[in-house]
Amino acid sequence: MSREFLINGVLALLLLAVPFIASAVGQPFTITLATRIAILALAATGLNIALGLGGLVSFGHAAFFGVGGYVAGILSSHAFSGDPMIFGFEGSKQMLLIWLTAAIVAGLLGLLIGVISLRTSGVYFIMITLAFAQMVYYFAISWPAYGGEDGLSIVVRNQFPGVNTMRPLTFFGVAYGALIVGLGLFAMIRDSRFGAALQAVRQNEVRVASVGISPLPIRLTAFVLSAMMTALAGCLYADLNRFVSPSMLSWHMSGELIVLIILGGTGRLFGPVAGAMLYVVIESALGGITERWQFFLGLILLATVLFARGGVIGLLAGKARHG
Amino acid sequence: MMLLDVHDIRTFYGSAQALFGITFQIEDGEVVALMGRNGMGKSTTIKSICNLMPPKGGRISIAGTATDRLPPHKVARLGIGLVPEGRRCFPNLTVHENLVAAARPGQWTLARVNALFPRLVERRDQLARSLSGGEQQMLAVGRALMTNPRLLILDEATEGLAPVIRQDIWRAIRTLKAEGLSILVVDKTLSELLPVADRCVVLENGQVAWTGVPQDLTADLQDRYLGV
Amino acid sequence: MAEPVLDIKGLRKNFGALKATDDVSISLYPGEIHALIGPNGAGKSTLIHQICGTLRQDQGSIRLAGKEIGNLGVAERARKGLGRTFQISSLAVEFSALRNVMLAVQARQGSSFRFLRPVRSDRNLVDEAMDRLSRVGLAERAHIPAGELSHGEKRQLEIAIALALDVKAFLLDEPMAGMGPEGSKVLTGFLAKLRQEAPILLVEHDMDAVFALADRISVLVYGRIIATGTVEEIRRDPVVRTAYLGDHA
Amino acid sequence: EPIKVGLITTLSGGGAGLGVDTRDGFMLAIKQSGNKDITVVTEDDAQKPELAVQIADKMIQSDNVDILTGIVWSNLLMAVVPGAVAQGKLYISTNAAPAALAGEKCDPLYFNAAYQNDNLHEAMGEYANKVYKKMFIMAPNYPAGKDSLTGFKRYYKGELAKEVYTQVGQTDYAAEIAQIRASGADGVFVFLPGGMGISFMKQYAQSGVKIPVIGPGFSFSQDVLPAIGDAALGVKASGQWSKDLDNEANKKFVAGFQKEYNRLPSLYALQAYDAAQLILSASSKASIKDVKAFAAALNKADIQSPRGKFKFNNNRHPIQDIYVTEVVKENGTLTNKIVEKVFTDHGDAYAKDCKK
Amino acid sequence: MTFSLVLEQLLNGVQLGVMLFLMAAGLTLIFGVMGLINLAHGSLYMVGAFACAVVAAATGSFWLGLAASLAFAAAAGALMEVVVIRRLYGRDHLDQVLATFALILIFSEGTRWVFGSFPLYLDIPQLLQGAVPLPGGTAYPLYRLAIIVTGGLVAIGLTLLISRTRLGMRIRAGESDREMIAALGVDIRTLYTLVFALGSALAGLAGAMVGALQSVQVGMGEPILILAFVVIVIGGIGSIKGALIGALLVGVVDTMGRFLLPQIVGLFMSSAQAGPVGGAIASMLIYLLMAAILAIKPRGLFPAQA
Ligand SMILES: Nc1ncnc2c1ncn2[C@@H]1O[C@H](COP(=O)(O)OP(=O)(O)OP(=O)(O)O)[C@@H](O)[C@H]1O
Ligand SMILES: Nc1ncnc2c1ncn2[C@@H]1O[C@H](COP(=O)(O)OP(=O)(O)OP(=O)(O)O)[C@@H](O)[C@H]1O
Ligand SMILES: [Mg+2]
Ligand SMILES: [Mg+2]
Repeated sequence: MSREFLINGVLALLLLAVPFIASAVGQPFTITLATRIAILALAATGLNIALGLGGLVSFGHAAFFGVGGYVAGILSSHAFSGDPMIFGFEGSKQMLLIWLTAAIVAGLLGLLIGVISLRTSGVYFIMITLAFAQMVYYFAISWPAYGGEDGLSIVVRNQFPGVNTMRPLTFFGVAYGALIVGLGLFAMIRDSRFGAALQAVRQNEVRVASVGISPLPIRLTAFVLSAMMTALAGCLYADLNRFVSPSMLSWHMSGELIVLIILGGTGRLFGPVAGAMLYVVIESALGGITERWQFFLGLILLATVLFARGGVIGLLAGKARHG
Repeated sequence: MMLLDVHDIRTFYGSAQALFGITFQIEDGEVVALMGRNGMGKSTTIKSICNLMPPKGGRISIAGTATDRLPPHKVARLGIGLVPEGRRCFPNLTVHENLVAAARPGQWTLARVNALFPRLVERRDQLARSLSGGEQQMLAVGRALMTNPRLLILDEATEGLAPVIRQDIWRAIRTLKAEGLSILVVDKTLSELLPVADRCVVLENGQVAWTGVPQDLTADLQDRYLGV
Repeated sequence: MAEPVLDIKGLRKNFGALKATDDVSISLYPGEIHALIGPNGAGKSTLIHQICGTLRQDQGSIRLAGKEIGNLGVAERARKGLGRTFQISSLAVEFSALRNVMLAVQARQGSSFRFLRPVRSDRNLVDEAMDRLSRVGLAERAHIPAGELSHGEKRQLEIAIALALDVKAFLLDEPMAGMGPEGSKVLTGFLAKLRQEAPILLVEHDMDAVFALADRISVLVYGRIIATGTVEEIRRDPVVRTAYLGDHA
Repeated sequence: EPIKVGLITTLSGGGAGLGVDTRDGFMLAIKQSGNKDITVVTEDDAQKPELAVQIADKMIQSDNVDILTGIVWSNLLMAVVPGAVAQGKLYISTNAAPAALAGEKCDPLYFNAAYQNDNLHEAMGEYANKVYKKMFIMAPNYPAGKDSLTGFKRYYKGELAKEVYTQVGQTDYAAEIAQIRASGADGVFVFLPGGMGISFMKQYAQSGVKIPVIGPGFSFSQDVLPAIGDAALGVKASGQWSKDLDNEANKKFVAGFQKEYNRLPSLYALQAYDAAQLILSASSKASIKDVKAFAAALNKADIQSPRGKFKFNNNRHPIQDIYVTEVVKENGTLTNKIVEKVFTDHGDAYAKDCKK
Repeated sequence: MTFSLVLEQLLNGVQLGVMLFLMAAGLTLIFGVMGLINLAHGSLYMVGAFACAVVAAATGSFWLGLAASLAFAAAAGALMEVVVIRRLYGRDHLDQVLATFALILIFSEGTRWVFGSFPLYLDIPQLLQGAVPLPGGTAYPLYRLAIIVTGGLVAIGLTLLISRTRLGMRIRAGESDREMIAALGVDIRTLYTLVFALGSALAGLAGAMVGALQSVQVGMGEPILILAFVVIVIGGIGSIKGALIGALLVGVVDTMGRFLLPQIVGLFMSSAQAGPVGGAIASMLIYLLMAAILAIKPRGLFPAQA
C-alpha cells in the first residue's frame, strides 16, 4: 500500500514538473504532451470507475468522451457565431458552464445506455456498449449541422475564470487540476461504502444481492458517474486540440481508453495516469523516429501484458490488495 | 510396487508456504487416507501430486517416473484420476459429455459408470451446471473413473451426498479397492473412512504429523489431530 | 403455537418436464431448527433459491413475518430478513474475509449510496464484522482474501456473513459440508445456540448433526414433502429409511 | 536561407498509400531542384485528426517549421489549418480542399496546390451532359461525399435516375448494384475513394450490369488501378493532370518519379510535387522571415507544373484545365489516358465569397 | 420499385449474411468456444487475403492462392497462439483485449512493411466468373453463390465438430476449466493450438474468398471484425447456429435498410435530404438491431446453454 502510495506521488509530481521544466528549457511542445496525458488520464480515470471498480468493461466510452467534446465545440461555436441554439440559448465560452452541461448530457446518455446495457453482462456488455457508441459515431459522421466527418473547429480556446487558457502552461494547469480532482473522486468512491458494494458486485453479484444490496442501482450509478467524468475530459480534449470530430467517438478511442487503463494497472488509482504517460510518450517518441512506430508500439504493449501483469503500477508496486 | 512416492515436498501459494516437507508413499493396491483439520494442506498436497500446484521443493514420482516438469495432463496419463474438491464438473457440458470428454480406454466404460450411478443416466442430457450438488459429485467420481486411473484421488468425494448415496460411494470405493485400485482419499466421515483405509497420513500445518494403520489412530490421537 | 416466522405455501417450480419443487408447504416457527433432508436432486437447494429469490417460483406464496415476499427481488428479501448460506461457497473472492463480512454489515446498517467516508476506518463496520468472524472462529484469518481460504474456512465465512445481517430466518444450505469432524462439532454447538436469534431452516446431509439439532424434520423426495415430524418419527419412518437414510438411522 | 517544412501525412493504416505518394512526390521536387536550404520533417498522422493536430503543434512549437503541408484528408485538414494559420504559419494543401476553406473562411496563409474538392466532380457533371441522358449518382454519406454529388449536379443538367449515399467504409455493394440495374440509367457516376472504390468496381464487373461508370480522377488514380484490375478498363474519369500530358515539366516529373520509386506517379504525387515547386519558387523570391511577402510570392505561382497552366484564384485555389481520361492498358499496366478537355481555366464556386 | 428488385435485394441480404458468417465462423470458434476475445481475428483475415493475392499473382492460380490462404493463416494463428495467446487463457478478458489489440498493430504494420501501402490485386477465378440468370430477368453472380455454399458447408462442419465429436467436448470443457481438463489427462494446450489454427484458417479462408470481391489492403480486417462480433453476439456466443442466424439477420437488415430507408425517409422530406438522412439511419441500423435484441434477450438469440 505505502509503496503504491509513493509511486503515485512520484507520478503526480513528475507530471506536474515536466511542463515547467520544459517551458524553462524552451520545449513548449512538451507542455502540450503533458496536457494531453493529463486529459487522457482523466478520461481513463472516468472509465476506471466503471471498469476497474465495477468490472463493467465498456467498449463505448468514446461516446461520452466525444459527447463532452461536442458539447464544448457546439456551445463555443454558437457563442462565437452568435446564432442562438435551441430555446434561444446563446452557447457559451465558459469552461465551467460547458463542463456542467457536458456532465449533464453525458450523465443522461449514460443513464439511457446503462439502463439497457446493464441487463447484459460479460462480452455482451462489451458489445452492446460498443453498439451504442457506434450509433453515436455514425450519427455524428452523417449529421451535417456541426461539420459531420470534417469536425468542428473551436477558434479560440474556452475560458476559465481568472486565467488565460490560451497560454499552454495555464491550460495545462487547468487540465492537471481537473485530473487531480478526478483522481480524488475516484479514490473517495473506491474507499467508500458505495465503492465496497461496487467492487463486490464485480466479484460476485449473487453474493451482494444476498446480503441485501441490489446490484443494478449500484452499477448504474457507477456507469453514470463514469460517463460524466469521461465527458469532462472530452471537453478539455476538444479545447486542447481546438477541434472536435467524430474520431473522438470512434471505437479506436474506446479501445485506447481501455488500453491506457490496462497498461497502467486495472482498478489502480494511478493506473490511468501511468498508462497515459507511457502511451503518449511512446506514441510521440516512436512517431518521430520511425514510420513503423505502430509496429513497435504493438510490441511494447504486448510485452506489457505478457510480462507485467497488473500493468505498470502492478510491476512497480506489486499485487493489488483489497484490504 | 511403489505407485506413488511423495518425498519432502514444499508448496507455495505465491509467497505463502502451504506445505512444509510432506513425505509419504502409496503401494500398488493400497488405500491411504489423508487426514487433518481444515486448512492443514490436504487439498494442496493433492494439487501438488497432480502438478496443478507444482511443488517448489522435494520430488514426486508415480510408478517410478518423476513428475517434476511434467505438465498436468502427462501426470494424469501416468494413471492419476482426480475427483477434486468442489467437484468442478464442466458446467457447459451435459452429463454424458462430461463423461465422454474424460474417457480413456480401459475397463471403466460408460456402461459401467452408469451402472454405478444410475442417477446419471436419468440426467444424461442435462447440463452439469444445473445438476444438484450430489449429482455433480457422482458425475465427478464417474468422470475420474472414465480415465481408467491406477490411482484414484478423492478429495472430499462424499461431501454433500445423501446417506444412501454416500453408502453407494463407499461401497463403490470398497469394490474398487477389492479390484486392486489404489486410492488416496480425503474424507471427514471417519466411521466410513477408517475401515477402508490401509494406512492413514495425518497432516498438521503443512507437515505430516502422524502416519500409521487406522487401528493405531486412537481416540486420543483423533482428538489431538482432528478434533474429534 | 406462535405465528410462523417463515410460511411457505404450495410452492411449485418446474424445469421443463422436471418438477423440482412440487406443491411444497413448510413453515418455520420462532426458536426452532427445521431440518430439510432428502435425496440428492430432490429439490432442496431449489427450494432455498426460491425462498431467497435467486429463482422465481412458478406458483405459491412465501410469507416472512406475515408479509408476502414472493414477488420481491433477491436483495429486497435479504433486507426483509432472510439470511442464507450457499451450498457451493459464493464469496467476493478478492476481498478479505473481513471485508466480505463488512459488506453484509454495511448492507444491514442502511444505504450503500454513501460516497464520503472510507470504510477502512469506519469502526462501525470493522468492529462488528470482526465480532462475527470471531463467532465462527475465523478472526485470525480476517485479512486473508476469501479466495485463498481453504474450503472449510470458506464455509465458515459464509456463516459469518449470514450472522452479520439482521436476520429473521436463517436458510442454511449444507453448512456442514466441507467442515472437518472438528468443524462439524463446533458448528453443531454453534447452531444450537443460534436458533435463539432466529429460527433456522437447515438443509443438511450430515445426519449426526441433523439428529442432534433438529426440532422438526421434513423429508423432500422428487420435489414433494413426503413426511414431516420429530427426529424419532422420521428415524422410524420406513419410507424415509429406504429412500434416504439407508443404514444410517 | 534555410526553410523548414513540416510534412504531415498518412503513412500507416488503410489510407497510407496516398500519404506515401504525397511524400514521395514532394521529396522528388526537392531532390530535383538540388536546393539544400529546404529541410523537410515528415510525420505520420495515422489518419487521426487529434494526432495530426498534435503533430502540427509539435512541428510549430518545437521543430520551428515555417510551412506545413501534406495532409490528405479533409477532416484532418480542417483540424490542423485553423490553428496553424492562427499561429502565423503557411499551409499548402497537397490534396484536401474542403469548401469551408475556399469561401468565406479562406485565409491569406492557406494555399491549395491541388484543386477545390468539387472540381473533378463538376468536370464529370459537365462531361455527362454530353454523353448521358439519365444518371445514377452515388457517394459515401459524409461531407466530402455530399460535396461530390453537389458538385456533379452543379453542372449536370440531365435527368437523375437516383442519388444514393453509401456507408463510409462499406465493402459490399450488391444492394447498390441491384438498384443501378433497376434504375434505367444510362450512366453511373460514383465517388468512392480508396478501398471502397476497389470493392465497388470489382463487384460491379461481376454483376453483369453493363451501364458505363464514370467518376472523379482520384477514384481511378494510379495507386488503386492495379488492385481493381481489368474491371476498370474503359472507365472515364476527370483529372487536372494525367501522366500522358505532353509537356516538358510532365516528362521530367513522370520519368523522375519512375526512376526514383520504380512505379508510376499518381495524382497525389503530382499535387505534392507542385506544392514543393511552389515553395521552391517562392523561396527564391522572398524571405520566409516575412510571411506576408512569402505568401505573395507563393501566390504568383511561378512554376512549371506538369499539368501545364497553373495559377491561383483570389481564394488561393488553382485555376486550371480539367480533362477527361480513360483507363487503358499500356504494356500490361493499367493507366489513365486523356481523351478530352472539359474545362479550360476552371476556378471554383466558392472563390467569390473569399474576401481575404 | 418492383417485386423482383425486392427479391433480389433479399437475396443480396442473405448472401451478405453468409459472407458475414464465413468471417464470424472462425471467431465463434475461438471466441465462443475457447472463450478468448481475439481482436486480431481481423488480422488473420487480412493474412489470408494477402497470402491468396500474392500466391495467385505468382502462380496465376486462384486455387493455389486459396490453399495458401488456409495454410498461412493457420500457421500465423498457431504461431500467435504458442507465443502469445497461450499465456492469456487464464487471464481476464481485459488482458486479452490489450494483447490482441497489440497484435493488430503488429500484424498491420508488419504486413505493410512487407507488401507496401498499396492495395493488392486479387480477382475471382475463371471458373466462377459470370452470373447465373434468375427468374424475373435478373442475374446473380456465380461467385457469390459459391460463397453461400462454402458458408453453409463450414456451418455444418463446425456444428458437427463442436457438438458431436469428443474433440469438441474437450474443447468446450477446457473453456470452463482448463486446469480440470488437464488433470483428466487431456493435452489441452496442444488441442487449443489446433483449434486456434483452425479458427485462423477459417478467417484466412474468409479473407481470401471475400478479398476477391473487395479491396485487399492493410486494415481490411477491422470493419469486418466489428461486424463479426455483432453477428455472434446477436446470435448468442458459442452457438454456431446463432452465428449463422445472426449473420443472416444482420445481412438482410443491413441490405434492406440501405435499400429501403432512403425511400421511406423520402416520404417525409425532400429527396435531396432523404438520401443522407436515410443513409445515416441505415448505417446505425444493425447497431440498433443489436441493442434491441440484447435489451430483450441479454444473452443473444440462442444462448449457449439452451
Ligand atoms: N488458492 C490459494 N491461495 C492462497 N492460499 C491458499 C489457496 N488455497 C489454499 N490456501 C491455503 O493453503 C493452506 C492449506 O489449504 P488446503 O486447501 O490444502 O487445506 P485442506 O487441508 O484441504 O483444508 P479443507 O479441509 O478446509 O479443505 C490454507 O492455509 C489455505 O488458506
Ligand atoms: N436450471 C435448472 N434446469 C434444469 N434442471 C435443474 C435446474 N436446476 C436444478 N435442476 C434439477 O432440479 C433438481 C433439484 O435440484 P436441487 O439442486 O434443488 O437438489 P438438492 O435437493 O439441493 O440436491 P443436493 O442435496 O444434491 O444438493 C435436480 O434434479 C437438478 O438437476
Ligand atoms: Mg481441502
Ligand atoms: Mg443442494
